[in-house]
Amino acid sequence: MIKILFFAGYREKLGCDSLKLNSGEYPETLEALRVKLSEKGADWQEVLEDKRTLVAHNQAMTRKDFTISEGDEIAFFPPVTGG
Amino acid sequence: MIKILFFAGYREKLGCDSLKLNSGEYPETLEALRVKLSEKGADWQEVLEDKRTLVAHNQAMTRKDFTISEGDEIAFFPPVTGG
Amino acid sequence: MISIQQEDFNPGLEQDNLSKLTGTGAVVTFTGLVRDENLGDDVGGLYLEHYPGMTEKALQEIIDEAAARWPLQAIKVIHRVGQLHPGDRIVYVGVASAHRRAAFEICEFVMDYLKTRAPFWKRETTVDGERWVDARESDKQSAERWYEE
Amino acid sequence: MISIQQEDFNPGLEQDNLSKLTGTGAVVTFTGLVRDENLGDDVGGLYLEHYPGMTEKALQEIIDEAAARWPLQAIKVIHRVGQLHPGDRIVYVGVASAHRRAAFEICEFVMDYLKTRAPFWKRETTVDGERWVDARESDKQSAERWYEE
Repeated sequence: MIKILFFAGYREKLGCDSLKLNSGEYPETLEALRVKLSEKGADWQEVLEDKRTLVAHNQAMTRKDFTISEGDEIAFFPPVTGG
Repeated sequence: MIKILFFAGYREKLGCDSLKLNSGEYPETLEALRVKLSEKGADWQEVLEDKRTLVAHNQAMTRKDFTISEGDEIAFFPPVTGG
Repeated sequence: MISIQQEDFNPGLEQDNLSKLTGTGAVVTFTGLVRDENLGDDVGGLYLEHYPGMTEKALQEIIDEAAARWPLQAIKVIHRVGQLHPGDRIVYVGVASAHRRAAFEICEFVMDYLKTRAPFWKRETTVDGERWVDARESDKQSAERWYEE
Repeated sequence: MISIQQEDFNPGLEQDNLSKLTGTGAVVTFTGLVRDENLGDDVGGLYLEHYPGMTEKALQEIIDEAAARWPLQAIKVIHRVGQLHPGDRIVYVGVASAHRRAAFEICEFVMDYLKTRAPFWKRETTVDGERWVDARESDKQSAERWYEE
Protein backbone atom coordinates (compact mmCIF):
# COMPACT_ATOMS: atom_id res chain seq x y z
CA MET A 1 0.00 0.00 0.00
CA ILE A 2 1.13 3.56 -0.71
CA LYS A 3 -0.28 6.79 0.62
CA ILE A 4 -0.89 9.87 -1.53
CA LEU A 5 -1.42 13.30 0.05
CA PHE A 6 -2.70 16.65 -1.24
CA PHE A 7 -2.35 19.97 0.55
CA ALA A 8 -3.76 23.48 0.61
CA GLY A 9 -5.40 24.63 -2.64
CA TYR A 10 -4.98 21.21 -4.23
CA ARG A 11 -6.65 19.48 -1.29
CA GLU A 12 -9.61 21.85 -1.67
CA LYS A 13 -9.75 21.68 -5.47
CA LEU A 14 -9.75 17.87 -5.50
CA GLY A 15 -11.88 17.52 -2.40
CA CYS A 16 -9.34 14.95 -1.28
CA ASP A 17 -6.62 15.17 1.33
CA SER A 18 -5.31 11.62 1.08
CA LEU A 19 -5.87 8.39 -0.74
CA LYS A 20 -4.40 4.90 -0.45
CA LEU A 21 -3.50 2.54 -3.26
CA ASN A 22 -2.89 -1.12 -2.56
CA SER A 23 -0.11 -3.19 -4.07
CA GLY A 24 -1.11 -3.87 -7.66
CA GLU A 25 -3.23 -0.67 -7.81
CA TYR A 26 -0.30 1.72 -8.19
CA PRO A 27 2.18 1.93 -11.09
CA GLU A 28 5.96 1.64 -10.92
CA THR A 29 7.00 5.29 -11.19
CA LEU A 30 5.94 8.80 -10.19
CA GLU A 31 5.35 9.79 -13.80
CA ALA A 32 3.09 6.82 -14.35
CA LEU A 33 1.25 7.70 -11.13
CA ARG A 34 0.68 11.24 -12.42
CA VAL A 35 -0.89 9.80 -15.57
CA LYS A 36 -3.03 7.35 -13.60
CA LEU A 37 -4.34 9.99 -11.19
CA SER A 38 -4.97 12.45 -14.06
CA GLU A 39 -7.55 10.00 -15.39
CA LYS A 40 -9.75 10.78 -12.36
CA GLY A 41 -10.95 14.02 -13.98
CA ALA A 42 -10.12 17.46 -15.33
CA ASP A 43 -9.27 18.93 -11.88
CA TRP A 44 -6.90 16.04 -11.18
CA GLN A 45 -5.24 16.46 -14.55
CA GLU A 46 -4.74 20.18 -13.95
CA VAL A 47 -3.13 19.63 -10.56
CA LEU A 48 -0.88 16.78 -11.65
CA GLU A 49 0.27 18.44 -14.87
CA ASP A 50 0.81 21.94 -13.38
CA LYS A 51 4.49 22.72 -13.74
CA ARG A 52 4.52 24.52 -10.38
CA THR A 53 3.27 21.43 -8.53
CA LEU A 54 5.77 20.25 -5.95
CA VAL A 55 6.26 16.60 -5.12
CA ALA A 56 7.51 15.08 -1.86
CA HIS A 57 8.63 11.46 -1.75
CA ASN A 58 8.61 10.10 1.79
CA GLN A 59 8.55 13.67 3.14
CA ALA A 60 11.51 14.92 1.07
CA MET A 61 11.04 17.30 -1.85
CA THR A 62 12.09 15.85 -5.20
CA ARG A 63 12.16 17.12 -8.77
CA LYS A 64 12.94 13.80 -10.44
CA ASP A 65 10.98 10.77 -11.43
CA PHE A 66 11.40 7.85 -9.03
CA THR A 67 10.42 4.21 -8.61
CA ILE A 68 7.52 3.73 -6.21
CA SER A 69 8.02 1.21 -3.41
CA GLU A 70 5.51 -0.43 -1.09
CA GLY A 71 4.91 1.82 1.94
CA ASP A 72 5.82 5.07 0.18
CA GLU A 73 4.20 8.38 1.07
CA ILE A 74 3.86 10.68 -1.93
CA ALA A 75 2.57 14.25 -1.63
CA PHE A 76 1.50 16.79 -4.24
CA PHE A 77 1.22 20.45 -3.26
CA PRO A 78 1.39 24.01 -4.62
CA PRO A 79 4.44 26.27 -4.08
CA VAL A 80 4.89 26.85 -0.35
CA THR A 81 4.00 30.19 1.26
CA GLY A 82 5.05 29.99 4.89
CA GLY A 83 7.00 32.49 6.96
CA MET B 1 36.72 80.35 24.04
CA ILE B 2 36.87 76.90 22.42
CA LYS B 3 36.66 73.50 24.07
CA ILE B 4 38.95 70.60 23.16
CA LEU B 5 38.08 67.04 24.20
CA PHE B 6 40.00 63.77 24.30
CA PHE B 7 38.46 60.33 24.72
CA ALA B 8 39.35 56.77 25.68
CA GLY B 9 43.02 55.82 25.21
CA TYR B 10 43.96 59.36 24.25
CA ARG B 11 42.36 60.80 27.38
CA GLU B 12 44.39 58.35 29.45
CA LYS B 13 47.63 58.81 27.52
CA LEU B 14 47.48 62.62 27.80
CA GLY B 15 46.05 62.63 31.32
CA CYS B 16 43.57 65.19 29.98
CA ASP B 17 39.91 64.87 29.11
CA SER B 18 39.27 68.48 28.15
CA LEU B 19 40.95 71.84 27.90
CA LYS B 20 39.72 75.33 27.11
CA LEU B 21 41.47 77.94 25.00
CA ASN B 22 40.39 81.56 25.16
CA SER B 23 40.05 83.87 22.19
CA GLY B 24 43.58 84.76 21.14
CA GLU B 25 45.00 81.53 22.55
CA TYR B 26 43.81 79.28 19.70
CA PRO B 27 44.90 79.41 16.05
CA GLU B 28 42.67 79.82 13.00
CA THR B 29 42.51 76.27 11.70
CA LEU B 30 42.41 72.66 12.83
CA GLU B 31 45.79 71.93 11.28
CA ALA B 32 47.35 74.84 13.13
CA LEU B 33 45.71 73.63 16.33
CA ARG B 34 47.27 70.18 15.84
CA VAL B 35 50.69 71.83 15.55
CA LYS B 36 50.10 74.01 18.60
CA LEU B 37 48.94 71.12 20.81
CA SER B 38 51.79 68.90 19.59
CA GLU B 39 54.19 71.34 21.21
CA LYS B 40 52.89 70.24 24.62
CA GLY B 41 55.06 67.10 24.51
CA ALA B 42 55.89 63.80 22.82
CA ASP B 43 52.61 62.09 23.86
CA TRP B 44 50.60 65.00 22.48
CA GLN B 45 52.53 64.93 19.23
CA GLU B 46 51.92 61.18 18.86
CA VAL B 47 48.19 61.52 19.39
CA LEU B 48 47.74 64.53 17.13
CA GLU B 49 49.86 63.17 14.29
CA ASP B 50 48.51 59.61 14.40
CA LYS B 51 46.82 58.98 11.05
CA ARG B 52 44.08 56.92 12.71
CA THR B 53 43.08 59.82 15.00
CA LEU B 54 39.48 60.87 14.40
CA VAL B 55 38.34 64.47 14.71
CA ALA B 56 34.88 65.76 15.56
CA HIS B 57 34.00 69.41 14.96
CA ASN B 58 30.98 70.48 17.00
CA GLN B 59 30.07 66.82 17.50
CA ALA B 60 30.23 65.86 13.82
CA MET B 61 33.02 63.71 12.43
CA THR B 62 35.21 65.45 9.85
CA ARG B 63 38.22 64.47 7.76
CA LYS B 64 39.01 67.94 6.45
CA ASP B 65 40.78 70.99 7.80
CA PHE B 66 38.40 73.74 8.99
CA THR B 67 38.42 77.28 10.32
CA ILE B 68 37.97 77.44 14.08
CA SER B 69 35.24 79.73 15.36
CA GLU B 70 34.60 81.08 18.85
CA GLY B 71 32.50 78.57 20.82
CA ASP B 72 33.63 75.51 18.83
CA GLU B 73 33.92 72.09 20.42
CA ILE B 74 36.72 70.01 18.90
CA ALA B 75 37.34 66.39 19.88
CA PHE B 76 40.22 64.02 19.16
CA PHE B 77 39.73 60.29 19.64
CA PRO B 78 40.94 56.86 18.49
CA PRO B 79 38.92 54.69 16.07
CA VAL B 80 35.59 53.82 17.66
CA THR B 81 34.89 50.33 19.01
CA GLY B 82 31.26 50.29 20.14
CA GLY B 83 28.58 47.74 19.42
CA MET C 1 14.96 23.92 18.49
CA ILE C 2 11.94 23.56 16.14
CA SER C 3 8.33 24.05 17.14
CA ILE C 4 5.21 23.97 14.96
CA GLN C 5 2.37 25.15 17.15
CA GLN C 6 -1.05 26.76 17.19
CA GLU C 7 -0.43 28.84 20.31
CA ASP C 8 1.48 32.12 20.43
CA PHE C 9 5.10 32.33 21.58
CA ASN C 10 7.10 34.76 23.76
CA PRO C 11 10.04 36.41 21.92
CA GLY C 12 11.50 37.75 25.17
CA LEU C 13 11.66 34.26 26.67
CA GLU C 14 13.20 32.83 23.49
CA GLN C 15 15.79 35.62 23.46
CA ASP C 16 16.77 34.81 27.05
CA ASN C 17 17.16 31.12 26.21
CA LEU C 18 19.37 31.95 23.21
CA SER C 19 21.63 34.23 25.28
CA LYS C 20 22.70 31.68 27.86
CA LEU C 21 25.77 30.09 26.27
CA THR C 22 29.09 31.68 27.16
CA GLY C 23 30.90 32.68 24.02
CA THR C 24 27.73 34.05 22.43
CA GLY C 25 28.39 37.59 21.22
CA ALA C 26 25.42 38.15 18.94
CA VAL C 27 21.74 37.21 18.96
CA VAL C 28 19.70 38.03 15.85
CA THR C 29 15.97 37.38 15.78
CA PHE C 30 13.32 37.59 13.11
CA THR C 31 9.64 37.75 14.01
CA GLY C 32 7.04 37.68 11.25
CA LEU C 33 3.64 39.25 11.90
CA VAL C 34 0.33 38.98 10.03
CA ARG C 35 -0.15 42.18 8.03
CA ASP C 36 -3.60 43.70 7.57
CA GLU C 37 -2.99 44.17 3.84
CA ASN C 38 -1.79 42.04 0.90
CA LEU C 39 -1.79 42.90 -2.82
CA GLY C 40 -3.86 45.99 -2.04
CA ASP C 41 -6.66 44.14 -0.24
CA ASP C 42 -7.54 44.31 3.44
CA VAL C 43 -6.77 41.02 5.13
CA GLY C 44 -9.05 40.01 7.98
CA GLY C 45 -7.47 36.67 8.79
CA LEU C 46 -4.85 34.16 7.76
CA TYR C 47 -5.11 30.39 8.00
CA LEU C 48 -1.84 28.43 8.06
CA GLU C 49 -1.72 24.82 6.87
CA HIS C 50 1.33 22.56 7.03
CA TYR C 51 2.44 19.00 6.23
CA PRO C 52 2.91 17.38 9.65
CA GLY C 53 6.10 15.36 9.75
CA MET C 54 7.64 16.74 6.59
CA THR C 55 7.60 20.35 7.80
CA GLU C 56 9.71 19.52 10.84
CA LYS C 57 12.15 17.52 8.68
CA ALA C 58 12.47 20.34 6.14
CA LEU C 59 13.20 22.87 8.90
CA GLN C 60 15.78 20.55 10.47
CA GLU C 61 17.54 20.19 7.11
CA ILE C 62 17.67 23.98 6.74
CA ILE C 63 19.14 24.31 10.24
CA ASP C 64 21.70 21.56 9.54
CA GLU C 65 22.77 23.33 6.37
CA ALA C 66 23.14 26.63 8.23
CA ALA C 67 25.18 24.94 10.97
CA ALA C 68 27.52 23.50 8.31
CA ARG C 69 28.06 26.92 6.70
CA TRP C 70 28.39 29.22 9.73
CA PRO C 71 29.52 29.00 13.37
CA LEU C 72 26.13 28.52 15.02
CA GLN C 73 25.77 28.37 18.79
CA ALA C 74 22.01 28.10 19.25
CA ILE C 75 18.91 28.42 17.12
CA LYS C 76 15.16 28.35 17.66
CA VAL C 77 12.57 28.19 14.90
CA ILE C 78 8.88 28.54 15.74
CA HIS C 79 6.09 28.54 13.15
CA ARG C 80 2.44 28.86 14.03
CA VAL C 81 -0.35 27.06 12.18
CA GLY C 82 -4.13 27.39 12.24
CA GLN C 83 -6.22 30.56 12.24
CA LEU C 84 -4.37 33.86 12.80
CA HIS C 85 -5.35 37.53 12.62
CA PRO C 86 -3.61 40.81 11.70
CA GLY C 87 -0.92 41.68 14.24
CA ASP C 88 -0.47 38.05 15.33
CA ARG C 89 3.02 36.57 15.33
CA ILE C 90 3.43 33.85 12.65
CA VAL C 91 7.08 32.87 12.67
CA TYR C 92 10.20 33.29 14.80
CA VAL C 93 13.83 32.56 13.97
CA GLY C 94 16.31 33.32 16.75
CA VAL C 95 20.03 32.74 16.24
CA ALA C 96 22.99 32.93 18.64
CA SER C 97 26.56 33.05 17.33
CA ALA C 98 29.94 34.30 18.48
CA HIS C 99 29.91 37.03 15.81
CA ARG C 100 27.41 39.41 14.35
CA ARG C 101 27.75 38.75 10.63
CA ALA C 102 27.28 35.00 11.10
CA ALA C 103 24.19 35.57 13.27
CA PHE C 104 22.61 37.87 10.66
CA GLU C 105 23.44 35.55 7.77
CA ILE C 106 22.12 32.42 9.49
CA CYS C 107 18.86 34.16 10.40
CA GLU C 108 18.32 35.44 6.84
CA PHE C 109 19.32 32.12 5.31
CA VAL C 110 16.89 30.17 7.49
CA MET C 111 14.05 32.60 6.72
CA ASP C 112 14.75 32.50 2.97
CA TYR C 113 14.81 28.71 2.90
CA LEU C 114 11.81 28.39 5.18
CA LYS C 115 9.86 30.57 2.73
CA THR C 116 10.71 28.41 -0.29
CA ARG C 117 11.30 24.90 1.07
CA ALA C 118 9.22 24.30 4.18
CA PRO C 119 5.71 23.02 3.45
CA PHE C 120 3.43 25.72 4.84
CA TRP C 121 0.56 27.36 2.99
CA LYS C 122 -1.38 30.53 3.76
CA ARG C 123 -5.06 31.14 3.01
CA GLU C 124 -6.18 34.68 3.60
CA THR C 125 -9.61 36.13 4.21
CA THR C 126 -10.48 39.32 2.31
CA VAL C 127 -13.77 41.09 1.55
CA ASP C 128 -13.93 38.97 -1.63
CA GLY C 129 -13.75 35.75 0.38
CA GLU C 130 -10.92 33.34 0.98
CA ARG C 131 -7.92 32.81 -1.29
CA TRP C 132 -4.72 30.80 -1.13
CA VAL C 133 -1.71 33.07 -1.17
CA ASP C 134 0.52 32.68 -4.23
CA ALA C 135 4.24 32.06 -3.83
CA ARG C 136 6.27 35.17 -4.59
CA GLU C 137 9.07 35.34 -7.13
CA SER C 138 10.99 37.66 -4.77
CA ASP C 139 11.10 34.93 -2.12
CA LYS C 140 12.50 32.48 -4.66
CA GLN C 141 15.18 34.96 -5.70
CA SER C 142 16.00 35.69 -2.09
CA ALA C 143 16.68 32.01 -1.47
CA GLU C 144 18.67 31.55 -4.66
CA ARG C 145 21.22 34.21 -3.72
CA TRP C 146 22.79 31.84 -1.16
CA TYR C 147 24.14 29.78 -4.04
CA GLU C 148 25.31 32.68 -6.17
CA GLU C 149 28.12 33.76 -3.89
CA MET D 1 14.20 55.66 19.68
CA ILE D 2 17.78 56.09 20.97
CA SER D 3 18.95 55.39 24.49
CA ILE D 4 22.48 55.49 25.92
CA GLN D 5 22.25 54.02 29.39
CA GLN D 6 24.14 52.27 32.16
CA GLU D 7 21.30 49.99 33.18
CA ASP D 8 20.30 46.79 31.39
CA PHE D 9 17.36 46.62 28.97
CA ASN D 10 14.56 44.14 28.28
CA PRO D 11 14.57 42.76 24.69
CA GLY D 12 11.11 41.23 25.14
CA LEU D 13 9.62 44.58 26.08
CA GLU D 14 11.37 46.33 23.19
CA GLN D 15 10.10 43.66 20.81
CA ASP D 16 6.52 44.23 21.97
CA ASN D 17 6.86 47.98 21.49
CA LEU D 18 8.20 47.49 17.95
CA SER D 19 5.35 45.15 17.01
CA LYS D 20 2.47 47.52 17.71
CA LEU D 21 2.06 49.36 14.39
CA THR D 22 -0.44 47.84 11.97
CA GLY D 23 1.28 47.19 8.68
CA THR D 24 4.38 45.80 10.35
CA GLY D 25 5.18 42.41 8.86
CA ALA D 26 8.73 41.91 10.08
CA VAL D 27 10.67 42.67 13.25
CA VAL D 28 14.42 42.03 13.20
CA THR D 29 16.51 42.51 16.32
CA PHE D 30 20.21 42.41 17.07
CA THR D 31 21.46 42.01 20.63
CA GLY D 32 25.19 42.19 21.32
CA LEU D 33 26.58 40.43 24.39
CA VAL D 34 29.93 40.72 26.17
CA ARG D 35 32.01 37.67 25.24
CA ASP D 36 34.34 36.07 27.76
CA GLU D 37 37.15 35.91 25.20
CA ASN D 38 38.87 38.31 22.78
CA LEU D 39 42.01 37.76 20.68
CA GLY D 40 42.63 34.52 22.60
CA ASP D 41 42.58 36.11 26.06
CA ASP D 42 40.00 35.62 28.77
CA VAL D 43 38.01 38.80 29.31
CA GLY D 44 36.84 39.49 32.85
CA GLY D 45 35.14 42.82 32.21
CA LEU D 46 34.45 45.49 29.66
CA TYR D 47 34.23 49.23 30.29
CA LEU D 48 32.30 51.29 27.75
CA GLU D 49 33.06 55.01 27.28
CA HIS D 50 31.17 57.37 24.97
CA TYR D 51 31.06 61.01 23.88
CA PRO D 52 27.87 62.40 25.48
CA GLY D 53 25.96 64.53 23.01
CA MET D 54 27.82 63.45 19.91
CA THR D 55 27.00 59.76 20.33
CA GLU D 56 23.26 60.44 20.28
CA LYS D 57 23.66 62.69 17.21
CA ALA D 58 25.73 60.09 15.35
CA LEU D 59 23.12 57.40 16.05
CA GLN D 60 20.30 59.70 14.93
CA GLU D 61 22.12 60.37 11.65
CA ILE D 62 22.54 56.65 11.05
CA ILE D 63 18.83 56.10 11.69
CA ASP D 64 17.90 59.01 9.39
CA GLU D 65 20.03 57.54 6.63
CA ALA D 66 18.43 54.12 7.08
CA ALA D 67 14.94 55.68 6.98
CA ALA D 68 15.83 57.41 3.71
CA ARG D 69 17.02 54.16 2.11
CA TRP D 70 14.42 51.64 3.27
CA PRO D 71 10.75 51.61 4.33
CA LEU D 72 11.20 51.82 8.10
CA GLN D 73 8.24 51.66 10.47
CA ALA D 74 9.89 51.74 13.88
CA ILE D 75 13.40 51.46 15.29
CA LYS D 76 14.98 51.32 18.73
CA VAL D 77 18.70 51.60 19.41
CA ILE D 78 20.03 51.02 22.93
CA HIS D 79 23.72 51.12 23.85
CA ARG D 80 24.98 50.57 27.36
CA VAL D 81 27.97 52.40 28.84
CA GLY D 82 30.02 51.91 32.01
CA GLN D 83 31.29 48.68 33.50
CA LEU D 84 29.96 45.43 32.00
CA HIS D 85 30.81 41.76 32.44
CA PRO D 86 30.77 38.62 30.24
CA GLY D 87 27.22 37.64 29.31
CA ASP D 88 25.90 41.20 29.79
CA ARG D 89 23.92 42.82 26.99
CA ILE D 90 25.81 45.75 25.39
CA VAL D 91 23.77 46.88 22.44
CA TYR D 92 20.31 46.43 20.94
CA VAL D 93 18.99 47.38 17.52
CA GLY D 94 15.33 46.50 16.88
CA VAL D 95 13.69 47.27 13.54
CA ALA D 96 10.09 47.02 12.36
CA SER D 97 9.23 47.15 8.66
CA ALA D 98 6.48 45.96 6.34
CA HIS D 99 8.85 43.47 4.72
CA ARG D 100 11.54 41.10 5.84
CA ARG D 101 14.43 42.06 3.56
CA ALA D 102 14.14 45.73 4.52
CA ALA D 103 14.04 44.87 8.24
CA PHE D 104 17.18 42.72 7.96
CA GLU D 105 19.03 45.30 5.88
CA ILE D 106 18.19 48.22 8.15
CA CYS D 107 19.29 46.28 11.24
CA GLU D 108 22.62 45.27 9.67
CA PHE D 109 23.20 48.74 8.25
CA VAL D 110 22.63 50.40 11.62
CA MET D 111 24.93 47.93 13.39
CA ASP D 112 27.67 48.36 10.76
CA TYR D 113 27.53 52.13 10.98
CA LEU D 114 27.25 52.15 14.75
CA LYS D 115 30.47 50.09 14.86
CA THR D 116 32.43 52.51 12.69
CA ARG D 117 30.80 55.93 13.21
CA ALA D 118 29.32 56.18 16.69
CA PRO D 119 31.78 57.38 19.35
CA PHE D 120 31.99 54.46 21.79
CA TRP D 121 35.19 52.87 23.05
CA LYS D 122 35.73 49.57 24.85
CA ARG D 123 38.39 48.90 27.47
CA GLU D 124 38.68 45.26 28.46
CA THR D 125 40.10 43.63 31.56
CA THR D 126 42.31 40.56 31.02
CA VAL D 127 44.81 38.73 33.22
CA ASP D 128 47.48 41.08 31.81
CA GLY D 129 45.55 44.14 33.00
CA GLU D 130 43.41 46.63 31.12
CA ARG D 131 43.63 47.44 27.43
CA TRP D 132 41.66 49.56 24.98
CA VAL D 133 40.15 47.41 22.26
CA ASP D 134 41.47 48.12 18.77
CA ALA D 135 39.10 48.87 15.92
CA ARG D 136 38.75 45.91 13.58
CA GLU D 137 39.36 46.04 9.84
CA SER D 138 36.44 43.62 9.33
CA ASP D 139 34.03 46.15 10.89
CA LYS D 140 35.28 48.85 8.52
CA GLN D 141 34.80 46.57 5.52
CA SER D 142 31.36 45.58 6.74
CA ALA D 143 30.31 49.25 6.81
CA GLU D 144 31.86 50.03 3.44
CA ARG D 145 29.79 47.43 1.61
CA TRP D 146 26.71 49.65 1.88
CA TYR D 147 28.26 51.99 -0.65
CA GLU D 148 29.52 49.33 -3.04
CA GLU D 149 26.12 48.21 -4.25
